[in-house]
Amino acid sequence: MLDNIQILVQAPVITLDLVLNGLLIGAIFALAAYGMALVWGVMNIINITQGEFVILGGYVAVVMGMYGLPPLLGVPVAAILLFVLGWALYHTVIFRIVDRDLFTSVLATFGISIVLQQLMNTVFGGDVQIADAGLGTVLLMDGLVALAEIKLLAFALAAVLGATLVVFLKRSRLGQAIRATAQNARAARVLGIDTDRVYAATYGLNAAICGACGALVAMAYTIHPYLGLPYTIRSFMIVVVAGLGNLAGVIIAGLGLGAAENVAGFVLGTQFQLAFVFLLLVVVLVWRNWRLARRREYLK
Amino acid sequence: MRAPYAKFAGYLAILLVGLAAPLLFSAYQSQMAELWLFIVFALTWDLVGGQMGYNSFGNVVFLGIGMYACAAVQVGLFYEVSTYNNARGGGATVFTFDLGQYLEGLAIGLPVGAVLAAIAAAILGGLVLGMRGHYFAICTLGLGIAAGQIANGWEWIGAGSGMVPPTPPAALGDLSRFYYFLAMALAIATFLVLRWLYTTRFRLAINAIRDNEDKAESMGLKTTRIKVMAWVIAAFFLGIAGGLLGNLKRFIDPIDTAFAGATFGVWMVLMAILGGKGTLWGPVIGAAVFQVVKETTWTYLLGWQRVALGLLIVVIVVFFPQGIMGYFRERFPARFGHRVEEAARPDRAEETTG
Amino acid sequence: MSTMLEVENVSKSFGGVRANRSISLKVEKGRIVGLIGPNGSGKTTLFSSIVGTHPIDKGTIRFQEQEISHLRVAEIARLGLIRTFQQTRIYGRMTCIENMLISTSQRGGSLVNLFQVHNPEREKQAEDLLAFVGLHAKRKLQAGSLSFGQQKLLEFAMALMNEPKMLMLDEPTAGINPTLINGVIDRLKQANKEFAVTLFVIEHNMNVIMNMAEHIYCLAHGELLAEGPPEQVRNDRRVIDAYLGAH
Amino acid sequence: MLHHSKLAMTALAAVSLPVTVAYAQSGDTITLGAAVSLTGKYTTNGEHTQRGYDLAVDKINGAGGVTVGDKAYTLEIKYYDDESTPARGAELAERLIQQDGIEFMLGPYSSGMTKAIAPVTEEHKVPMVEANGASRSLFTNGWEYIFATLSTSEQYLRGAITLVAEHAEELGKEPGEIKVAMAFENDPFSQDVRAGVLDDMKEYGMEAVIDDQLPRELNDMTATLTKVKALEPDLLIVSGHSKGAATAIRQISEMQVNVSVLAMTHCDSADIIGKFDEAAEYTLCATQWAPTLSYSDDLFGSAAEFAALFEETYGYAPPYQAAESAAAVQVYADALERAGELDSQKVRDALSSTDMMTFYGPIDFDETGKNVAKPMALYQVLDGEYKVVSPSDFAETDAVVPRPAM
Repeated sequence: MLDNIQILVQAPVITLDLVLNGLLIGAIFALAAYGMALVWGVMNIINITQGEFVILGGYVAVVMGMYGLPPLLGVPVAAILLFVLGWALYHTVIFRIVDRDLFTSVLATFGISIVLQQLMNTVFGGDVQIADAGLGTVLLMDGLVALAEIKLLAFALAAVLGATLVVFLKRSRLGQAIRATAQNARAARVLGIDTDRVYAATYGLNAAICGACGALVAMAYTIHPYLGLPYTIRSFMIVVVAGLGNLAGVIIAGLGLGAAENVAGFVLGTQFQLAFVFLLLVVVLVWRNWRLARRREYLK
Repeated sequence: MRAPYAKFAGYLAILLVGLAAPLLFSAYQSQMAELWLFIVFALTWDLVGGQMGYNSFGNVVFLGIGMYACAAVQVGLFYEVSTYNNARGGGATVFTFDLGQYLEGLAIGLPVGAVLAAIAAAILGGLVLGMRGHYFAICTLGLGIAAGQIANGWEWIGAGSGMVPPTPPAALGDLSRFYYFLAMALAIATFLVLRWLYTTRFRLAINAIRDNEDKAESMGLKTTRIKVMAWVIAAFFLGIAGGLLGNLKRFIDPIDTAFAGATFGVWMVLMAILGGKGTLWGPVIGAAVFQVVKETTWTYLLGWQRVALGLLIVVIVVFFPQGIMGYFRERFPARFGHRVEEAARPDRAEETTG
Repeated sequence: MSTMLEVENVSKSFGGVRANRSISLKVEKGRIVGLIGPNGSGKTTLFSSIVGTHPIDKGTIRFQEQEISHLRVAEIARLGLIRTFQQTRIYGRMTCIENMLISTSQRGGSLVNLFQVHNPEREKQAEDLLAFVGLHAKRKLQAGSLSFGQQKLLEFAMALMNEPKMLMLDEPTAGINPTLINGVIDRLKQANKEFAVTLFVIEHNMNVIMNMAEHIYCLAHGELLAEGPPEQVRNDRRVIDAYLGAH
Repeated sequence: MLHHSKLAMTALAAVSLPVTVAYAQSGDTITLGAAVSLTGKYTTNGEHTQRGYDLAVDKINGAGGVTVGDKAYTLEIKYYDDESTPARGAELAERLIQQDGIEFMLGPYSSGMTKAIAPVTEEHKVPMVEANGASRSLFTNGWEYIFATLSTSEQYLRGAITLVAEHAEELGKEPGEIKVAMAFENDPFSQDVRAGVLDDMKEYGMEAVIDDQLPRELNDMTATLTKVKALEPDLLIVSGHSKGAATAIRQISEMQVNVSVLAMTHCDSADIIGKFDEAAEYTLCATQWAPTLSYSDDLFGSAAEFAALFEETYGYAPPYQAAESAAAVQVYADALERAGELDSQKVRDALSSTDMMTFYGPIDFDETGKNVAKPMALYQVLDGEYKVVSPSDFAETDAVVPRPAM
């Protein structure tokens, strides 16, 4: 471990490489987290299915690649297909748990995520899959910093998607209805907003965001059916750190997590990289709760 | 007074059936041993999740600690643990345990596992039980997974290669039966301790925390200590269950057996909810129903079991959240003692309210 | 007569809103003291500050000569200072008698006493108190199934079960059937007399508080507006203005 | 206290008398039992395993079955799905033996699963021939009923180390100066591969500059590969089932990591050629078996003929996981015939004296049950094909070391 720190100190450019690569995937984390914050804020549901939506989106890109279609096209296609899936899930299961306590939503969406995992396993097989967008690598600093073009593109797309989403929520009619419902569902209902439709749209929108993320993940990394949970946990963690409805916070937390994870993997050894993520979640929660406790409040 | 006799007869019947079962259905005894352990899982989960309202996804931490601690003690008394776990053959190192060693290891290992699990609960509880609701749930989920990942990287206990608890000597006889009786004893002990605990004011205290923690605090209850204590009690029994489970399965995989959040961790929640959260018998019934259904149908689903499990979770949580006992309580509240009793009013009451 | 509670210069603000500004008041032992004021005048905030729900920004709060503003809710409760809530708080899924049994005083009690099984004395006390508030027949019903007024009475009984030295009641008659209000007042007075509990009562209903309290404080806009015996406060110009202005 | 609890345990042990269940092999079929991964993370390789078993059973039955004593029996396999979790695997093994009366077990996929099942077969004294548990830790417990057709995992990349040592000159170094970077998944199999590699490295005095372990749910090796770029080792070794292979190839090419030699396991089951094309070029891959090897037997014919039959039946070329599984069934058939009766103890003894040649290679178990007769082979990806480059007896071509800069 000390050796590794020494390397980082001696060759700061390595740190730069780690951090930049971390920031690039961090953008994807941030986007998925934004979707989770949306569902959480509007519907008061913690969506454990988040990671499975991401992976499903990845499979869309993979399948398109298999049929010779450009996997990049998978980003919009995955978004559309996942929107439909999210919408359908809302009308079969989720609408029944909107008014229930959060634990119910955690368990129920956990159940759905198991089903989705297994269906993906049955349909696509249990092996790792990738989609190849056929892009190269950008080399900086004598090749010591290597940034895959697809990761850069993913970063850019994530940024564009995030911006579009913000504009959509601010400007469009549905977006305004979603925000109104988030603030006060009962009042929104009184004002004639069909909250049921808003919920369905919100859940679908979240699934679509995750789907787009997933397509990017499949092109830049690898996917397999059981890889969802880490994405869910990361999303949750980012939302917890940033707070609901704080887009800037979500972006900063997402990018920060990506970078921190990479550096931790380097220093502690990759075997503890995921342990680091999950422990970080615990530490962040404990720390936040401790700060609140000093004001005689608590996380709830 | 017929009721106490009926109750006594009921308990006796269960005891006799439990004792006779492995002799009558010896082919099924390891599944039945597992059932007894599942009962412990569900009971201990319910103590914190049902009775106290703190829904934990991380109780597997204590299961895993108990499992590893017990196995490490069993091995460590006679061999170097790290050598044992990282043996790759070649050096003709074969690790054997004779009956005395095996039993001694178990006799020390189980309580050590229980105590370590309880200590872990005390420490972790102090940190995370201040959070409420879903923050607690997700935080414990993170704890469970982190524990598995750490065990997966820790070479002393075999890291990702897992750990094989001592191979039982032939003199021990039928291993599954041996652990069946231990598991049964543990389940009964857990049940009796909780049954007693639920007659004390401790149950009232944790119920009060479940119903309104702010109120409990404003009435002066030492809520944090009570919560930690409940988790410690749950962890203690789970720790023993872990030690037994590891030896029953005879291979400890860090993520799939010890800190198995995706299987045992979820099942405990599911069994408790299925049977009825916040009741004594609910978790027992839930565990029995779950295990019987799992064992009779699972193997015929070839490849679809997890889909079935997922759907089962959704259906139970969405449509049947009150569980079996909860359903009966709702249908027949009077049988659970919720009734108006007009008689025997003390003299002081002069008027009633509307 | 010694001082039970002494609040001095207490201020508390939430964000930019100053809910309490330099409030000072005193509650003498064994008295019934009222706290009135229009909506949003900071009464409930003051109550919460006193029992430690949130830290105060400035000032001191002494209970029986002891500084308590740095203590937590449960610690203050264990000193014998108990409050009830405007929106009642009871343990909804427990029976009434269970609500009572877990409400005993935790003063100096170690956790060991939680593992007692039966305590006939305590059970009798719980039943007596339930009878006292007229809920004896319903003692085995789930508390959550009671009407709002009954829950209010249950909460009152629970507070008495705690054998507090001082009891702070937040609108004890709000939401209670008007025909029963007199019964509630009687019981409050009785509790004050028989159990020697000092009472500090927030009340909206002027008739109730005038009928009951020996001394009244009036808050408006987070500040102490007036104090004195009921008659004096009732006729205070500023109090009348504050109430009229608020409506 | 301790004394008492020990006493209690002893008493309990006395109660748990051994039981015997009456088994029957019905009519003229012999049923083998297997728990394989049909769901979960090992699905793909679980399927290869199952297909290997099935193909061999069909072939044997087609050729008249197995003659035990004077009677011909047909073979049959009862499968359960172990969900890729060891705990479940152990349960199912118990179920196969106790409830289904299975007296002959076939192995599951992966060392972890085998490690979970072996104690059960051991307890019930039921022989198990396994084809997919390569970790040596399976053979250190004194287990007597486990037999493995495959070479143990420490041999997987021995060829690669030897090859690099032989080519040290081309790298401009002495063998002892060669720096090695290792990234191994945290599972029983890969960790044993690692142990073997470490032993072999010691022999040549090579130095391990990176020794990272990969968690099971990781799809990003950036941290490890950045280390590789910083420390510039000559040889990078990756082992982490199909997932590790795919992730490594993708990120090595993307991050432009230049190492002279890249060696890994599970190339073919990850289909690195199909997925990555040029990026996979020059990768050294450990394999248990290859269709080009010159082994043959009477049942399947040559290795190539087996490969053709498999491809015809299932539509894809057989990875070695399928071949070794098929061989496991052949081993059973052979042992059953030699045992002359359906007694599991007798069959176990017959298994232990196995010495046969199959299309998959020679099979001869040592006293711990591992196959010591068959060597591992090493592929290199050359021009988009797997070419055997080691051992020298089977080499189709010379290895290209170091790999040309890409």
